Parts: sequence; structure tokens; C-alpha cells
Amino acid sequence: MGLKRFIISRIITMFVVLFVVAVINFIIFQVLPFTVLGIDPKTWFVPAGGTRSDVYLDKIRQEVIHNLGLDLPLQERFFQYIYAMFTFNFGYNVGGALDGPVADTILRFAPYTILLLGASTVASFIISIYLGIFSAHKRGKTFDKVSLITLLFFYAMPSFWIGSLLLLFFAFGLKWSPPNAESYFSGLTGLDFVYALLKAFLLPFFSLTLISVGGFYLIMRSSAIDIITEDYILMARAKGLKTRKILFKHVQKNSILPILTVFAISLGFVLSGAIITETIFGWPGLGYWSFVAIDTLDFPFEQAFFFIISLMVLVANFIADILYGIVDPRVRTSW
Amino acid sequence: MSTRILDVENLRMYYKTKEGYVKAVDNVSFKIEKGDFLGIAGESASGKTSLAMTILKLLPPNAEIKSGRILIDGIDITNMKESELRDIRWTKISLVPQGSMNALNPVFTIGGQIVEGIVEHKIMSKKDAWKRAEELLELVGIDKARVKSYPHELSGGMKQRVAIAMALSNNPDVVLLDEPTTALDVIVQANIMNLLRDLQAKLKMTMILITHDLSIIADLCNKVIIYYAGKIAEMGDSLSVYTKPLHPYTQGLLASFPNIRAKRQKLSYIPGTPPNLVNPPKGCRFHPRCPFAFERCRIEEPQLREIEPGHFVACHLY
Amino acid sequence: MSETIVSCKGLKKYFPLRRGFLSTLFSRENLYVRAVDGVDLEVRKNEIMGLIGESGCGKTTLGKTIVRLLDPTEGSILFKGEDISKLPQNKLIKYRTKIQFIFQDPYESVNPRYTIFDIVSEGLRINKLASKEDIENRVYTALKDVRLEPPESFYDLYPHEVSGGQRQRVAIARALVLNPEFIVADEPVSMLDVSIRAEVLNVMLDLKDKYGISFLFISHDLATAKHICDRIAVMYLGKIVEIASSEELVDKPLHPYTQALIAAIPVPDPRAPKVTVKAKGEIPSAINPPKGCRFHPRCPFAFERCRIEEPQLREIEPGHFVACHLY
Amino acid sequence: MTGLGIIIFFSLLAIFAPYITWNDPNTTFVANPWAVPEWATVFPPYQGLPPNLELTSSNIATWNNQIASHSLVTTSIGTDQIPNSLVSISRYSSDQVSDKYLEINASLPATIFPQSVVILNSSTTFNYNYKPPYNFYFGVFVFPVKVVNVTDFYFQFMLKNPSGKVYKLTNYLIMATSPQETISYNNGLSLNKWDAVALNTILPDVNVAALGPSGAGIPNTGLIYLNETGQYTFTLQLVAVTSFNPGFLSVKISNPYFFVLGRAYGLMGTDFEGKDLWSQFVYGSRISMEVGILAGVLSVLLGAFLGLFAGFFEGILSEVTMRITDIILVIPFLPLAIVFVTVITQNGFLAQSIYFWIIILFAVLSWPGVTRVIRSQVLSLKQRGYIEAARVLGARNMYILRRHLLPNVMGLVYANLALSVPGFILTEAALDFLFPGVSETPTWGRMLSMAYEHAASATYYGYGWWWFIFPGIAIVILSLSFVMLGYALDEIFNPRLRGR
Repeated sequence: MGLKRFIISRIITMFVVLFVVAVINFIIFQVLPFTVLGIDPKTWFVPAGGTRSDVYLDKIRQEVIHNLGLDLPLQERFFQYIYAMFTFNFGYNVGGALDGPVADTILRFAPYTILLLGASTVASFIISIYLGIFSAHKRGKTFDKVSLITLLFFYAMPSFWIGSLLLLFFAFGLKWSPPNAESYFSGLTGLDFVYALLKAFLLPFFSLTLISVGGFYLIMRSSAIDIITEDYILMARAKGLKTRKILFKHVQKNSILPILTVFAISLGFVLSGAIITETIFGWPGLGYWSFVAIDTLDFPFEQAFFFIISLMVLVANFIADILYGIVDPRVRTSW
Repeated sequence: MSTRILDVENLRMYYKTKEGYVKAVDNVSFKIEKGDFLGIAGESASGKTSLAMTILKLLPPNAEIKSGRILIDGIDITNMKESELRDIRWTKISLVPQGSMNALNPVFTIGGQIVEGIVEHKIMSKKDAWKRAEELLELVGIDKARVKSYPHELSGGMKQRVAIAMALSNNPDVVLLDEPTTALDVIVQANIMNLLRDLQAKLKMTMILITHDLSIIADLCNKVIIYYAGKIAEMGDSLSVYTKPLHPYTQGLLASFPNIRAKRQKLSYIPGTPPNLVNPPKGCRFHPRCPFAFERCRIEEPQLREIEPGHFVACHLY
Repeated sequence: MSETIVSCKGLKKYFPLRRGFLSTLFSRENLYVRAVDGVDLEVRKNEIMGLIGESGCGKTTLGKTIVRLLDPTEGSILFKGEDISKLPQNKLIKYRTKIQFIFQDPYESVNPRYTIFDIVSEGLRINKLASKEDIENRVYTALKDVRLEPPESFYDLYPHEVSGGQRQRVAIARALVLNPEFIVADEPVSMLDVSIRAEVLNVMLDLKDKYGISFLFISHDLATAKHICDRIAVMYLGKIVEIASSEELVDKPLHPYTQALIAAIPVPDPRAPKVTVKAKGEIPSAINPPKGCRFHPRCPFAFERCRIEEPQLREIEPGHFVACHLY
Repeated sequence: MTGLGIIIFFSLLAIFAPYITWNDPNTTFVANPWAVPEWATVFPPYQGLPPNLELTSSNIATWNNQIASHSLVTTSIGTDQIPNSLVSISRYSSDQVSDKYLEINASLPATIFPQSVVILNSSTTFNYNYKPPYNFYFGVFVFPVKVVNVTDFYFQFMLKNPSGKVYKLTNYLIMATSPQETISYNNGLSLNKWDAVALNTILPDVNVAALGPSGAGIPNTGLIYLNETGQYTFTLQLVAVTSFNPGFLSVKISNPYFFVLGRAYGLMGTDFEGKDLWSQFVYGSRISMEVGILAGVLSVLLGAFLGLFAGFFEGILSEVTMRITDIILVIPFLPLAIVFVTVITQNGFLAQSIYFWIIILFAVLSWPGVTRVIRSQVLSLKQRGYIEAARVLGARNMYILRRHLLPNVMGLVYANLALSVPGFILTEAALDFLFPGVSETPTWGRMLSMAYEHAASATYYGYGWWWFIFPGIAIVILSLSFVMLGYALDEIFNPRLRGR
């Protein structure tokens, strides 16, 4: 079909899916609470700050209601909503925890999440690839058993538990790290800020890495086990190649394929883990703020967050497909 | 004066399984000389592939070599460490594995895969190795421009040729071919057979061909081993084994092979099924299926003996 | 000349190429795998008809289409003069017992959870053809007919407890129990060891002699087919290129493809002439088959006409049909 | 199979929760807050921590009551004995409160000058061989049968430690002050009724965070009074005072107690309010199992049905089903669940059955995974010879579905069930962690949430590890055993893995 054709058709598919996601968003944030459950928007949106005046409160409510189009009939509101979503015009924060346009807040906090997620994903990828392949190679031996049991344990560990344990031990116990990231580095500037940021970054980073490494490792190990029994690995051995070369050239390039797909699919779950991890450590990324926003019923922020997560999952899937093609020449021809 | 290139003595290789030891290679001895084309014929699960893998020492973890020696060009590889074997493989002995379709790694170019086998043994520089890869492709009848192709871009027959080219890359003393034509269509198979015949004539290679198809061996090989249930039943020059089969198993197998040039006839078969290699029958392993079996066959295991010059058989009838 | 039991005329089976939802939306032309592309074939009463071809030539598809496991795209299938090609599934049931199919893989074609008695009697139970005692009698006879003796000792065995050859005979008994008149056997012995193949093939010959059942024997193995079949049809890329009695086809092949096929088959005799290759290249894709004669790109004798005009199957000698411009 | 064993173990916990716990999970102060598990006292840092201790015998008859002869009349001139005949102590058994009680009868002659006093000393000794507790409490049951012309009537508790130092544990506890013939007493004590005089060194509603050794403010009396090991003497002193008029006193006392709130308690210790963590843990298993298994069953049933359907009948409807799975798989699960819980809890009525809605949400969001697996299995099964063979034999769709496909898919269904449960257990726990206030029911997630919330103060108490470790380990072990079970079933039923 050709790469261009493939990309175009994938982008169209993405738009279709994104549209459906927007519709679901609309149902969750606008139809379900106000129309189905019959909640009155006027009492719904209570800004958190109690010091604000009644006039201001009314103003906010008016603004919110207008912003969400809750004063419009459902069908008009729907089109307005869809238009707003696809033009990235997400409205204004309500609820008192955050101020200003939603798009601005998202742009402000996204870097924290990207830093955290990016670093921990890279780390868990590298660890799981090496451990997984080596485990498959030593299948049934002590090394394999120990790493399998350990990583299965990490795999089943709730993210909030890993988080609290790390917090308890390293922040409260050994006092190596601050218990709350945001309050630790907010207000600092320059190198002080960078230093504080890194210090506060370590715990959430470890936490998130531990959460994701188990799943990746299991997939990596089982796909490497499959690959190791393939004839071309036998052939590589027959050629007299060094074990290291067989494992980290022949096995690795083939067994990395499933993990790419799985990563793209599980990105949603990784983001879920990020919500909890960020919340626990007070890491001021999108996950943390999305939880705060839920608490303060900041729906404009929340629906934008949803929309963007879905978009990211779709884009990740798309990138994974492209990467898949780069790694595996067989896939390229099927485009 | 011919030189001995491979010498297998009293080789025993068992797989350890939950049910017990699978006696896939049980007291096997044979030798081949330089320039021989040996065919090893056996039915499925007779252990013929295990024999090949034992000779290469490419065995799964549950395999145990119980006894015997394997000498390649006079070098005993039986107790060699993996690191030492690495130097033997691909320079002294190379393999064209079963199902060569899968023998090529789909994510690397065929040229790259040929080159890595040359460069690993430090035989020549990477640049020269690429040249060599092109030569090898031409040798097996593939356009050298395909050197950067990926395996999936080639047909089954071409992949088989690449696998053969790869096995030849370091001029090994022995090439082991494990069912090289099994999944191929007849015309492609004939192509590959002709290629092998030509290569053998041209390069004076020593080759071992393992197959279930007696007619391919008849067509290509000058020596043949008939393998049954982990043991050699009969061994000798092809002409002598095919024209005067001694072992009842060889006789039955040859009779059940349809010959397209023969008159139309009812085909015969060997009754019963091949034995389970965990608990093979006592005495001669073929006795439950043998029409000539007598008391001694049930008790005593027949030894491989030279009945005629160069023609060995393991049967109490002789 | 004996009467025809099954014949197909102009039979076609195309598989639409599965593509993404969007690419179907964007491109008008539909791509098909032309697995069977206009086949005329007759199977006579009490004969074993061989259908020979390389992998991917459409021989299995043809077999499955004849028993209506697949719905034909075009053309007719006549069973004893009646067209069954367009019958809806519910009307087809009447013919199910008359036309049976034996699958290639004896490991896959029987449900591993069923006992041999259940497997063999399944057809009778589905079609409610017999009473309980009757079922047992018929299963007994069928197992005896396929030389699984004593039959009752096999009743309670599971498929994995018997050998491959026995399993394939169970599959034959399952078809036989319904008293079929025509059986399509799709490579019934290709998964079995050579030493036991004849055991299964001889059962087929017995059934032909004893019950007058006709067979369509699908195989890639011309050497076996020569000894088993009365007549042989050679298939290439969805088309029949030659039909003749088995001895004539092997001894005096007319079509260059048949000639190439025979020359390529090795013989278990070191004194015999070595195999030769009389066809260039490999079998092309069935999505875009070559124009004109489909064999022409590989044919050593191809000339201009072969590239343009598709040859029709014609009777060159009595009972010997060939589709080639050379004749 | 260990997996199955663990699942059965937790199921039994959930089912028999009321029979294997000793406290309601929401009862506070079953032991001292932050009590370690009792078995932990074998480890050095916790050696000698007191468990919950009833240090004295509640049978007052066994106490040393003879000292009650210290009955005195004080005059301005000096001290004269009241004739012993006027004061008696008798022991009786059997009454509605206690089977052993002490009755004191005293006739008090009129005095000219100020008062006559009757003092009863009842004492007992006990050995205390633990580290000091943070808290203890003590008390006695009293029954004032008849009290005439008594101006003051009070109890006093005293403790003599092994070094001989005497602490007055309480000031005089004044029961009555008015010289009437019949007195109605303050503090709930009244005539003709058994009443408890219960005293804690510290009342339960004090600032718990300040309980610890470094906690400022209120002294932890246990650390002061019970800081030695050895023999203590605990004395209960009853004092009655009359003036001018002849008085009469008749009191029964029974069931004295001296109780140490343990710093080591039960199987899993206590939380920051002294709630029994073992019973929270056991009751918590109910929600985890319930949500995990029910959501699993629902989603797998739905998924399997749709997968079977979409695999067997290829057509528009199955195509639509598969596109729906594509979309649902894009939706982020946990954020949606968070929003959902928030929305639900806004509605008081729906919030009551929050776990029901969570189960429904889980099922609705997670069937697509199962559908995909089952569908691809059905698609591959359809290619099997025996399915085609059944068709050749004349079998119709329903027959093939029922007799050939369903039995072959069931194994995969069970395996998927087992594999989907841990996800639900984890997500449910995460929701409880994020929204601990949603329900009063104790759950593992909620336990961890509370532990996390009090992590800062936990540092004083061995980091409260028992509060963090057990629910977390339980979640991991239970999830893992479902995973193991799933893999085991997968291996048994999945023909691809089983091989031939």
C-alpha cells in the first residue's frame, strides 16, 4: 500500500476514534451528571477557596455554566463541545485549585509528567529488555527463577503501595527525599530549583519504574523464550556466534516487537499509574492535577485531560506501528 | 587415498524427560571420508535430527551425551566447552537446518546474516565478507543484487539456497543438511537437489543429508545409513543398500516407497508403528514389526556387522 | 464408459483479499485470490480420481468447494445430475451423507475430547440416521472396514492414544459410517510416515472395491497417485491443465508442466536417471495470474500465442485431455 | 496449585470474617494506638512490649481485704477505734453483676467533733515484667445499698512500685457530698444499682498524635507509673465520712480491675486509633474478593459471549463489536473510574451501593480484552479440521457451537477469568486508596490509604510497618495467585501451549 497511504489511513482512523472518545467524554462530563443524574450545575460547582465573595462565586458559576454550554439545549451544546475539543479550546479552570485557561494549565504541568513518564519508561524498557532476554536464556535456572519471582511481585504490587513504602522509607525514614515534591521545589529558581527538582524526582521515578518494569519484563521474557526456540537462533549458534551476540542482536531485535505494541496499548494504564504516583509524591504533573481537579470538580480541566490521554494513546499506537515497521521489514510490505 | 573427516564412535545421546530417558541416539558409530555424500534416512521421530544435532553439539539443555566420541577432522569435540565449539562451528562443520524457511532471521538482510558468520571467525574483513556473500549467492544461483534483501522478499526455494550459501561461507569440512527440501514443491526440490549435486562435484564437499525420503538419497548420495528407533539398522554404499537391502526394515521401507517409474501396483507397508524411544522393545527394536522375527530377535540386540565389504547391517538373519 | 457421479463445470472460487476497512473504502477495484478459476472435472462412479498440484495451486480449495465446505463463486457442481452448487445450507443436508471429506491432518481433524466411538458415530447422531443399537452396529462395521480390529477395543480410546495412521483411518470410518457415494480425500497420507501410508491407501482401495465409493484423491505426490488412482487431473494455478488415466499421464505426459513435474520426482533407485528441472522459476501468485497460458512464464516451449490466448482443455487422444497450445 | 490454595484461604477469610475476628473493625482503642502485632515482640526492638493485660484478679474475694479493719474515728482529741463490732465486711457470692463481691456495713456513731471516717483498703499485688505501657486504666464496680448521713464518700487508687514508691493514681474521687439520709450520687452512681467506677489515665479522645514518647503535652502516665519491672501493689481505698449525726453505710464492691492497653496486640496490631487491623484486614478481604470476582465474572461472561459470537459469525455485527473494542481499549481506565466514582458519590442514593456501580463499570470497561482473546481462539478453532469435519457430516451452526466450540473455549474462559481478577482487585484498591471516605467498609485499599495519610506520625512507631505491609502483601499475593491460577489454566486448556 505504501507508507504514505498507510499513514493517511491511520490518521483518518485516529480521527474517527478520537471523535468517539469525545462523544464518550461528553456523556461522562455533561450528560451523565446533569442530564441523567439530575445534578444542578449551580450547586455542583463550588469553588474550593472559601474566602471568595458570593459575587465572585456567582460569576464563576455563570462562567462555568456558559463555558460548558449548560444553558444550551443538549444538541447545540454537543456541537459546540466537539468543535471546542478539536480546536484544543478547552475553556477555563473552575474549582479554585487552578486558574486560567485549561490549555495553559495543561501546558504548564505537562513537562513534569513528560519528564517523569519518559524517564521511567526508558529505564523500565532497558531493564526489562536485558533482564527478560537473559532470563529467557537462563530459563529454569536460578537467575531466571529469582528475577521472575521478584518481577512478578513488582508486577502485582499496587502502585500506591510501592509509592507509600518508598515514601515511608526514604522520605520519612532516611530523609533522603522530600515527602512532598511540589512544596519542596516551588519558589526556588536557577540551579537550586534543578537540584531540588532532581532530588524530589527520584522517588516518583523509582516508583513508576518499578510499577512498569514487571509487565514489560514478563512480555519480554515470554517473547524471548519463543524467539530462542526459532530455527534462526539455532542457526546463529551453528554459525559459532558468541552468546552475547546471539542474545542481544538476534533475539533482541525480534523479541522487542511485542513490547512495542504492548507499550502503546498500555500507555493508558501507565498514565493511570502516573496519577497515583504523582498524587502520592506530590509531583505536580498532569496526573496529580487531574486528581486535584476531580476533587474540586474542575470538569473543564478533566475533560481536556481525558481527551489528551486518548490522543496520546492513539499517537503512541501510531508511533509503535511505524517503529514496528522499522524493526521488522515484513511489516513494511503489508502497509 | 581418502581422509577421514568425521568419526562417530559409540555415540549415545538421551533426552531427559518426565517419562524417562528418550533414547534418541543409542550406540551409533559411523565414519565418513572426505568427499563423501552420506544420506541418513529415517522416519519421523526416529532420532535422525537428534543425531545431526549431537554431531554439531547444538543440543537443548535436557540432552545428555551418555557415551561415545565425535571426531571432526581428528579433533575430539565430545567434551568441548561452548567457547571452544564456537571455533569449530561454521569453519569445520556447518548446518542447513530443518525448515530453512525459518533459518533466516526475518529482521536482518540475508547478506548481513552471511557476513556475520564470516566476520565472527575473523576470516576476512567486513568489506571482503560482503564480497564473499555476493559470490556465495551467485554460487547458489541467486542474483548478487539480492544481497541486501530481507528473507521475506525471497521465495521458499531461494531461502533454501541462501541457507546453503550461508553454510558454505567458510569452506567447512562437513556440511550437515537436515531435511533441506521437506517443505518445498517437487520442482523446487529438484532444483535444490541439482544445486547440491553440482556443489558437491564442484567443491568436493563432504556432505551429510538427513531426510525421510529414500528417493532423494538415492538420487544424491553415495553412502547411506538407514536409521531406525535411535539406531543404525543398515549402512553402506547406496548402490549396494538399494539394490540388495539386507535389513527387513530397509526392505519394507523400499517396498512402501512409490516409484513413479515402476508399473502400477498395490503399495505395501510395514505393519505396526515405530516404537516409543523411552521404552524401546527389547532385543532388536524392529522385531515387533518384522515379518522374519524369531526368538533371538526378542532377546538379543543385534550388532552392526559388515556382511559384505562396506555393507553393514544389524540383523540376526545374517 | 461408466456413469459420472460428480462433475463440475466452470467452477470458480475467489477469495476477496482481506484489507483494512479504509483501503476498501478508497480503492474501487477488488483484489481476489483466484484459488479455483474455471475448473471442469468429472469423477466417475467407482473410480479414484487423482487431483495433483503443487502447494497453492487451489487443489484443496477445489475439493472443499465440491463438498460445499466453501461456497463457489461461479459455476456448477452436479451430483448425480443435480446441481448442488447453489443449494442453501439447510437443503444441502440431504447430500451431506452422500458426499464426504477426509482431511489432511489426522491430528486436527478429530476432536481431541471425543472418544473414537463418539467421533465415528457423530454423523449418525447429527442426522438422526439410526437407532442406538443400529449406531453401534454401523460403527462396528465401519471400524472393521477400515481395518481397525477388533473394533470394540477402539471404542473408548481417545485420538491421542492411537497412532497417526490409525487416526486417519478413524477419520475415514467417520465418513464411511454414513454410507457415502463420493469421498474427497485431501492429502490423506501426507502427514504420515512412508512406511504406513499404504495401510491407509489400501483401505481406500478396499472401500472402492467393496462399496463402489468414488474418490477424489487430492495430493501433491504424483508417484503415490500413479499407483492409487484410475485417472489423474493435474492442476496449475487454479486451472486443470491435463487429465488422463494414471499410467498414460505418467508415461506419456503432454503438458509441459506435467512433464516438468514428472522429471523432478526422484526415484528410490541410485541407478535411475537423476532428477531434472524442466520449468523455470517458481509458481506465481494467484492474485495476479499470468495472462494467456498461466504456465507460459515458466514453460520452455512457450511461444507468442501462449502469452495472449488462454488454452482450453481439449481431448487430444481418447480420454487424454490437455490445455496447451502445442497440441 | 499454591495459587488456588491462597485463593481458597482468602475466600475462607472473607466468608468466616465474623468468626475469626475478635473486634468490630471500627471499634477504637481495642489496644493502644500503633500497637505492634503481638508476635513481633520476639524481635529485639519490640521485645517486652506489653500486650493487653488485665493485671489484677477480678475476684475481689481473693484480694487482701483484711486491711479493711483500718476503720477509724477521728476526734479532735485523738483517734479512737470504732468498736469492731460496728463494722463488718462480709463476702457473698452470686449477684447479677458479679459472683464475688464484698459487702461493707458500718454503723457510725454520732460524734461531737467534726467527722468520723471509715476507710476500707483493699489491695492486691501483681508482677509487671514488660516495658512500660503508654496507657492503663482501672476501676471497680460499686453498689451503694444504703448510705445515711455520709458527707463524703469516695474512692482512691494507689500504686506502689517495686522500689516502694507510692503513687496516688487519682485524687479523691468524690461521689457525694450532701449529708442527707438518702443520697443521689453524682457521676452516675446511684442507690440500688451496680455502677462502674471506671478510670483511665488518659481519656480516649485525647490527641492521638501526642500519645507517643516524644509527643508533647499530655504525659503518658504508663511511662511514669509502670516504668519498672517487678512486684506492684495496687490498692483500692474506699473512704466514707460522717459528721455529727450517727450514720450508716452499706456498700457492695466487686470486679476491681487494672488494665494495661497493650503496645502489642493481635495478629496485625492496631492503627492510629487503636482499631484492630486484623479484623480490618479480614473484613477488607471481602470487598477485594467480591469486587474482583464479580467484576471478573461479569466482564468475562460478556466478553466471552461477544467473542464467541464475533468469531463464529463474521459479519457487520461482529465487525461493529470489534470496532467497539478498539475504542474502549483507548479509554484510560483508572481516570474514568475516578471520575465515575466522583460523579456517583455526588448522588447520595447511588453512593450507598458504590461497589455495585464499581463492579458494573469494571465489567463494561474490560470485556473487550476478553472478547479479542476468545474471538481469535474461535477463529483458529474454526480452521480446525474437526469443525469443518462436523460441517461435512451435516452439523448446523448451533450444534458446532455447542458441541465443538464451547467446550474448547471454556478453558480459555476460566483462564481469562482468573487473569482478569487481579486487575480488578488492584484497581478497586487504588480507588479505595484515592477515595478512602467513600465507604465505611474497611478495605485493603482504605487501610493503605489511612496508613499513607498517617505516614508522617508513623515514623515514631516503627514506621507503622504492620499497617503498610499486610494489606499490601495481601493484595500482591491474592493478585499473584489469580495470575498463577490463570497461567496454570491457560497451560492446561490452551492447545497452543500444551503442544501435542
